[in-house]
Amino acid sequence: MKLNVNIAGVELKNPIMTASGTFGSGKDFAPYVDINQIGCVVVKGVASTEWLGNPPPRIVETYGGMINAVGLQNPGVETFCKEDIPFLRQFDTKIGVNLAGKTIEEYVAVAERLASEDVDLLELNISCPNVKEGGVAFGVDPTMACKVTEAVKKVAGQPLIVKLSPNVTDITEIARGAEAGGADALSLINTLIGAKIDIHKRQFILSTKQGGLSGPAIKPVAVRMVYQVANAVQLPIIGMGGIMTGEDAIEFIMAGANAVAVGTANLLDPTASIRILHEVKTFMRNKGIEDINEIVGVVK
Amino acid sequence: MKLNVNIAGVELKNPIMTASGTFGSGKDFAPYVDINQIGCVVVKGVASTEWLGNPPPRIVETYGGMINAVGLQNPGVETFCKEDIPFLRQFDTKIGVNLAGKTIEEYVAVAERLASEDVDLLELNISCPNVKEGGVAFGVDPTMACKVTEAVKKVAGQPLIVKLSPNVTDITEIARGAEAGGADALSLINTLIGAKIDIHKRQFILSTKQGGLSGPAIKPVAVRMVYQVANAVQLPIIGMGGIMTGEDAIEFIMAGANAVAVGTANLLDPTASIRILHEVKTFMRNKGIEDINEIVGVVK
Amino acid sequence: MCTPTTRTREVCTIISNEMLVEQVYEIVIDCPQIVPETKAGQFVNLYCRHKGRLLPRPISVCEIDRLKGYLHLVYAILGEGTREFATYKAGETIEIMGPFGNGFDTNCVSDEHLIVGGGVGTPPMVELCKQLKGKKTIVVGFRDNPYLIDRFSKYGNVHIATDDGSVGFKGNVVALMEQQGFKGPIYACGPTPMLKGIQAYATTYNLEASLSLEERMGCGFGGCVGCVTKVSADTEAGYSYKKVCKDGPVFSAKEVLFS
Amino acid sequence: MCTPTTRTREVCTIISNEMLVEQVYEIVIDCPQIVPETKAGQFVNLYCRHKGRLLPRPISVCEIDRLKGYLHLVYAILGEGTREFATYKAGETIEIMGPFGNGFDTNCVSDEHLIVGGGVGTPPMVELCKQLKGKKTIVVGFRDNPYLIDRFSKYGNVHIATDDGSVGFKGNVVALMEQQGFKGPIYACGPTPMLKGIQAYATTYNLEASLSLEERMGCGFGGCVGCVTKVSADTEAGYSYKKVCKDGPVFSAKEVLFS
Ligand SMILES: Cc1cc2nc3c(=O)[nH]c(=O)nc-3n(C[C@H](O)[C@H](O)[C@H](O)COP(=O)(O)OP(=O)(O)OC[C@H]3O[C@@H](n4cnc5c(N)ncnc54)[C@H](O)[C@@H]3O)c2cc1C
Ligand SMILES: Cc1cc2nc3c(=O)[nH]c(=O)nc-3n(C[C@H](O)[C@H](O)[C@H](O)COP(=O)(O)OP(=O)(O)OC[C@H]3O[C@@H](n4cnc5c(N)ncnc54)[C@H](O)[C@@H]3O)c2cc1C
Ligand SMILES: Cc1cc2nc3c(=O)[nH]c(=O)nc-3n(C[C@H](O)[C@H](O)[C@H](O)COP(=O)(O)O)c2cc1C
Ligand SMILES: Cc1cc2nc3c(=O)[nH]c(=O)nc-3n(C[C@H](O)[C@H](O)[C@H](O)COP(=O)(O)O)c2cc1C
Ligand code: FES
Ligand code: FES
Repeated sequence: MKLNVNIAGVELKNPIMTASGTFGSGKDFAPYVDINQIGCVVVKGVASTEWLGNPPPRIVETYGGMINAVGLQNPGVETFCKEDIPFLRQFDTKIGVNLAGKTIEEYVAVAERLASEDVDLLELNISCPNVKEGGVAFGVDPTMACKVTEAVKKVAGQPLIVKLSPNVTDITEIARGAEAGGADALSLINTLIGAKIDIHKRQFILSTKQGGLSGPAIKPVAVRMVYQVANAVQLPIIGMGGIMTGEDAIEFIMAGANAVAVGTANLLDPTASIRILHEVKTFMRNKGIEDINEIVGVVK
Repeated sequence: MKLNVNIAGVELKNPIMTASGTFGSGKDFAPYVDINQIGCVVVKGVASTEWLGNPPPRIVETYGGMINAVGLQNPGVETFCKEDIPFLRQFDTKIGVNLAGKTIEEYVAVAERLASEDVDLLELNISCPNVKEGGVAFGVDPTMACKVTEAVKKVAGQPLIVKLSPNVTDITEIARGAEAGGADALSLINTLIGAKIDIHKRQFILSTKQGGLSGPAIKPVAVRMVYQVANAVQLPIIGMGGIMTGEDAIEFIMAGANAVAVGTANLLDPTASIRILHEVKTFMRNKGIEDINEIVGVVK
Repeated sequence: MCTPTTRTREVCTIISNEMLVEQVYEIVIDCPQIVPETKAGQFVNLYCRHKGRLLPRPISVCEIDRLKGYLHLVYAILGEGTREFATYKAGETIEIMGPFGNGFDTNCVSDEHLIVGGGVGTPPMVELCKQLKGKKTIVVGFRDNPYLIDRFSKYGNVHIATDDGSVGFKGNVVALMEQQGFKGPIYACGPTPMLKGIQAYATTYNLEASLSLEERMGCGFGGCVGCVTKVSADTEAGYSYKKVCKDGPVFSAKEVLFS
Repeated sequence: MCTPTTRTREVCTIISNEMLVEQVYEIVIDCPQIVPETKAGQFVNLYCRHKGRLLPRPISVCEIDRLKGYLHLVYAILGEGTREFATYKAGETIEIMGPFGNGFDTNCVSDEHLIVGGGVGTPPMVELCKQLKGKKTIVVGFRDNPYLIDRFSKYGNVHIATDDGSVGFKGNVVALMEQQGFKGPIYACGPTPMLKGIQAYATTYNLEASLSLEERMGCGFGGCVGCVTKVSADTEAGYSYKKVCKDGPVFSAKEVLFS
């Protein structure tokens, strides 16, 4: 059975990746799951300098999902290179680094620092608020998405994935913007913006009021967007959003994803990524699918 | 305990409304629920002429929600006036009519026809695809939202609610567009666009591929948007999106909604609207809230 | 003005939940409030315990035990929800609502009724056989191993067709009907291809046929217009959509437009 | 390279689930795989059956029965999930994962330990009392009716404070400590206001204090950085955030920055 997939020239042993921010840098999961079995580990957002993140509460449960407002807490790219890359390199898996920044310059700085490092893929998270342009995210404007992609691509030493936000009127516009900017691949979806109120305390539960909604609740939106984007651009696509089972993963692949990322499911069960991989294999065996690439985008 | 709320000059005996399309025109619910207890019944979308709707399958279940592609099947405004208004008038409740149309002219035609009829509120569903402008929905462009609101408001014989789509980058822009067009109130959210694939048959389950996601899964997005809109416009707001319990209803009211609409919950339990009303009363009693209007938008 | 009943979803006790054949189960539910109103060809909504699954699972009534106040339902494992149901044990409870739908017209007088069931469309025909007066010819089709045969045999001659010919006639029920030249008003429930065949058969031999259809449902009681089927109508388009849950599930073969 | 255990969520049998006082329950769970690794001050994740509720409910270990392989947890009904737990019956199963967190340092040598628990922060102190060597002064505070007192009395003098004075000292535990002038290394778990008070008390009298904190969790094992608490650090801002689930739940009073 052929499971390996090619994302922008990088060969993954299987299409199961981890979604940024839901697998840390692997350390906290190593006691539970054999990281060697994962196609690619995408680490949590890394910025040019340390980010402290948002005050608590950062997490709240919703029906079939959760909202987070971690705020990209991370030790900065230097510490990341010193500690996390060597750790992950112990394993036979690909390393994807999720880039965080508040300005084009910050994004460029991280990518530049990583250019000479032993990592396999970069994932540009354009859902971060763009401080320079007054907090509006790069991810909601095609021109800005193109600009930031272009700038990072210039200095990038690894293939560049651009991660799209679902909080837009037409995600295909943003996808085309990133494609025009030179993205090597696209990943989607990031979280939907949501909020929850504590009606007893009469206040929002999250310190930031609103945060990012993830989990099975958002899967239908994610599948729809993956299908739209797969039919709008020529780039390889990494699909995610509420994947809990192998059948969910197959759904994204049939919608047009070349690989999938497991997110919230990792938090609910640290072994989820591997369980999902096994469920994908079982489905392929039952359906007599020889090569996972056969079914990429079969649904028209 | 004071439960009555005022929506654009119309006094509702309580803030519980039904969400358009999830309560038919009441007939199918009358055997189960005492319609006299509902603050306002908003009927399913009514167009100037009969609409046949989409082919089946029109419904699919998702985690904590459902996707529908009914396609606004309705007998047209004439039949509606002949059959549904007299039926609903038997009950001591307000009547809201949801307006469907593919062009400004069609919307105007329905509103004109209803101007002299005994109904209390109009709800303009601007999520319908706008055929004239090539399928793009009125609800995703502030200028078009303003134009259609203006045109309908001119001929409207009842206060006009404009119903907003959540499938936009910035819902406050659309809200302001509707306000500028002369909307008397706003209702939100309509469904999120989603899709589900049958991985065994390798096809989308819905005949239209994608449809409208509703149910508890979308509540966090709805609460966030109600809060945003309540803080962006001066209009009364009807909040909806995944309301299953009285506590959910309270959450929307605290976020800034003057009234709430129960949707998918009616389909899962035809008595849901009344159960929710009772749960709202219980909450008020336990918290010593004398007047429901006290807590509208208390969360800042 | 209608005075509403307080009827809605009810928590009922499971009397038994046994496998009939591989992947097919019979669940007996104690629901004395529902039984008196229920007739052949109607269905009930079963609701899942897994709260990620909110929509009803419509299941036809297979047998009505009016004395005990029990409903007998026979379901096949087709997906997550029915797989969940199969794990339920006697003594546990299940949420159920109904009865829904028009059911079969059991007052049609004829000296020979033709009852046709296919796969998981067979169960509702049991109660129908009980209710129908007059001689009955019963034709049932299955992919492979049949079930409920013993129950049917009480009410008339049972003719079995299986795709693999492992039991009875090799082929589909319509081929079997052709071969035997069965006549009389038809009552049929089963997969769409079979119902299409029955519709054609009825036209050819000019027979009345009542077809029980399936469609995905949002509510089961007429509230969402989600469960429609295409029927001929004097609209410009020449068709319109009717609700399977309320106008059906039983439709006249004359009006149904299969795509 | 670390070799992963196969440990993850486990389905365990409930031995008992009894009410201690109004709104407070003790659940005993048979989990021989978890018990050997568990120590005082750690917690486990409990997962709901209601599949709309996906996140873990972290509950501290109240007592560890190493012979039987049982964990004793004491929880208060605070919301939907704990309300659900209260309906579970002996013999049923529950999904559990753990143990998680650093736990208390039980090796600290001192001739007088000061153990302070408030409300649902009291349970973890029972196992701590068991483990700690040396004399123990135990101070527990409740809004009204106390619980677990009998278990504490085995390990030292128990001083009770209640907000309404219905039992013991009228007021909060810190006021009681002031009045009695209790000294010694402090181990405390309870609501934030109480922990703030303890922190001040420890500073004033220059005592060591270990505080067990609570925060909303996404995973419980360090994976989401969701459960943080503010601690002093030599960052530009003068603080940083540490994970309650992994760096805690027990922190030194010296580092915690209460807002
Ligand atoms: C009027 C009526 C009577 C029926 N009677 C029986 C019966 O007596 N015995 C029996 O075995 N089956 C019967 N069915 C089919 C049965 O409802 C489905 O097999 C069942 O809903 C599948 O649920 P699931 O969760 O296992 O499948 P899933 O695919 O996991 O279900 C996902 C969603 O799709 C819906 N769905 C999937 N397949 C169907 C279908 N064929 N028809 C309607 N909804 C579907 C489910 O209700 C659920 O909402 C009947 C259907 C209808 C409409
Ligand atoms: C390390 C630790 C140990 C704990 N030990 C105990 C204990 O021994 N006994 C006890 O009664 N309680 C304990 N708690 C608190 C307990 O976790 C919450 O009361 C419980 O999660 C509430 O769940 P719920 O579904 O009833 O409330 P809901 O408000 O319905 O829960 C909604 C979400 O918020 C989370 N949440 C709500 N309140 C809290 C809280 N105070 N802390 C953490 N998460 C919360 C829930 O886990 C859930 O994800 C502990 C908390 C932590 C962090
Ligand atoms: C706790 C948490 C932290 C996250 N952090 C990041 C991040 O740092 N960068 C990023 O691009 N996405 C981040 N995400 C989004 C996920 O990578 C993913 O896009 C989203 O959660 C949808 O997938 P899921 O529903 O499977 O979780 C985070 C999500 C969660 C739940
Ligand atoms: C079956 C169905 C039909 C609907 N039809 C309409 C409609 O005709 N007009 C409209 O404005 N909204 C329609 N909606 C959207 C609902 O009114 C509501 O905005 C949405 O479902 C969110 O609320 P809920 O999650 O409580 O269902 C429909 C929703 C459903 C589920
Ligand atoms: S299922 Fe809702 S109308 Fe038939
Ligand atoms: S709960 Fe996830 S890191 Fe602590």
